[in-house]
Amino acid sequence: MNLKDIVEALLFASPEPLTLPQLLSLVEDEGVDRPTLEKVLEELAEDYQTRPLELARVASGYRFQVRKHLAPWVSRLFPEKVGRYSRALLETIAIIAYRQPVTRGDIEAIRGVVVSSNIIRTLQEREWIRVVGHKEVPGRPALYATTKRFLDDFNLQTLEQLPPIQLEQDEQADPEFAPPSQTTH
Amino acid sequence: MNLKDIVEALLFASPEPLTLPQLLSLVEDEGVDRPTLEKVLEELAEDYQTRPLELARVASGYRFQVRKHLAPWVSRLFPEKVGRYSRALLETIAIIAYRQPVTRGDIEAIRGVVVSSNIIRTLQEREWIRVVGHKEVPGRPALYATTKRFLDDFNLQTLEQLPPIQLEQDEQADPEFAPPSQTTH
Amino acid sequence: MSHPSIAEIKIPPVTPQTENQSAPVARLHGSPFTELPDNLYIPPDALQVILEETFEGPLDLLLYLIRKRNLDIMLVSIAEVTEQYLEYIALMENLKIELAAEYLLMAALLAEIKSRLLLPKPKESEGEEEDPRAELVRRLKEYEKFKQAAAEMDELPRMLRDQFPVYVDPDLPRRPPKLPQVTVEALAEAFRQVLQRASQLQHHTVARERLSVRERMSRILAGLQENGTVAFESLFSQTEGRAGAVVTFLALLELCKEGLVEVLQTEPLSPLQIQLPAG
Repeated sequence: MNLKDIVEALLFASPEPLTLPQLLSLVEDEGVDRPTLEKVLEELAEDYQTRPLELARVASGYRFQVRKHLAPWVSRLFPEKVGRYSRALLETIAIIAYRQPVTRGDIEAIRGVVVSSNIIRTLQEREWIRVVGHKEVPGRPALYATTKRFLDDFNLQTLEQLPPIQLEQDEQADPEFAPPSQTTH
Repeated sequence: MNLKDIVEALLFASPEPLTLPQLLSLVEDEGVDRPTLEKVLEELAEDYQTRPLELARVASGYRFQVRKHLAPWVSRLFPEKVGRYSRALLETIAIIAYRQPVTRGDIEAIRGVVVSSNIIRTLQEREWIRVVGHKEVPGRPALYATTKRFLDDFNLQTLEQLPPIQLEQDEQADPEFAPPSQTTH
Repeated sequence: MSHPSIAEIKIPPVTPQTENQSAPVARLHGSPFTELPDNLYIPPDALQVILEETFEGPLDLLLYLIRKRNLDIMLVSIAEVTEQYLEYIALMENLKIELAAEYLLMAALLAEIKSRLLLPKPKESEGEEEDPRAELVRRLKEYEKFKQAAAEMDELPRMLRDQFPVYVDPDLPRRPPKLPQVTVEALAEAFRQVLQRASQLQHHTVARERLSVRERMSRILAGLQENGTVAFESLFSQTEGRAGAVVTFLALLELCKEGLVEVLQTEPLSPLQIQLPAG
């Protein structure tokens, strides 16, 4: 049996991305080692170079996805899911992503306006953020952090891949504003 | 834009199979007619001839699916889940086994709660119980009894091999062939 | 708060060295409604919409005012921008347009900064006391970083907007569902618990019945369903012996008592027939 065919079939049939260890355990009967598997994945990515699909590596593993330039047609399949978000929501998720874990108060302090409950709820329903704890201050406000799903949906493997924050008049990046280095939990 | 790429992307991105009319409506901007689309689908099916996936035409339309010979690996992605029977179900089958034939009303009288139709259906689907008659009371409720399959599944030859029930306040079990004691319900 | 009065404070412009434009335009005191700040050409009645939908809050509006003048967020421009911001707020107030609290709060802060800047600074404490503008500048810079980050994040290829997951049918043969197995002990325990509960509930003993009798009742009923009427004798089997006959007979009696079967005799001494009650 052709290992590449097996890996390709597994990646296509899996409802979720597959990590290297998951793939390894799925083909362990074949006596496949990690370097071999990695080579097969590279070859696969190569094979799909000219195809309407691509093999992507995101936080939760490898997955096939439809290439960006086909979005105008493919998005017609999901008329109800418009991927547009308000600036308020984007600013909120940006602050959570770069500054996590943060409370609602922290977000409000930066944005200078109240964060609507709707935005927090939308982000939670989208499974982009979750409560990772409570700050030990009066009221014990929830601390929000981003999820693996957030990284997956933004085609990222780790938070470090977030665009670095840079300002026109800042000659050099403020080290304080590098994205947090730990990957999401 | 390459029509074949668009159709391929649509078929991959759709969670459900797509029919020819659906596909047509999704690419109508391109001024594609039915024969052209059919030809593209044929070509696609051809292209996938040697691939681990195939373009299949099923009752609800066209879809990509994993080729049969890869099932041994792909099936590992979907491990069988062994369910657990609820306490309500166990009690219901126990009452039917020890007290048969019984109506739903009898079971409810003993358990003190309504017996859900789901439980009865599950037990019938499992072929552990069947209707052996109808009680001649208003509504003629069905009388349930256990089946041979039930005995087989529990490794019993006869119902008498069911463990005797020792209630805490009962000092001793009834002698084997004593007349049935009065039931109280 | 009395905003018109705040706005009416006449402040000499703070030496705008890098200023490429002339001094503040709008003179609120005289004709506030005709002379709108020239950086924003917004009809007054559209201001509220603009503030609510275009700007993400007072920091965003301040940033806009700064950028519009092509200025860096520098201390020197704050006074200028402050003035313009306050003019807007005053305008809104005069037009009796309701403003989000955050805008008013910022107005108060800016007014405070202005008034503090007017106070002569004692030479001694100059180094220690923080410039009131510094904190605002820090917040503006901080906010701008995230505003920009949000814009950049929006540019990232995103699932369900730019890219889409693929669905491929695994096309696996249908497997019969794996059913949980139950032990006979679990069954007995379930029944014991039911009885226990019932006896506690009802304050009387739910007596155990002869299983063999109950089973025979089921078997007779099942036989009747298949064959319709059966002869009384056919229910008894030699091989079961006396004990078996007793069980069968008790089962029949129980079935009769519960009205589940009818015993028929067409004429005296003729064979007994057992049948299900006529529905």
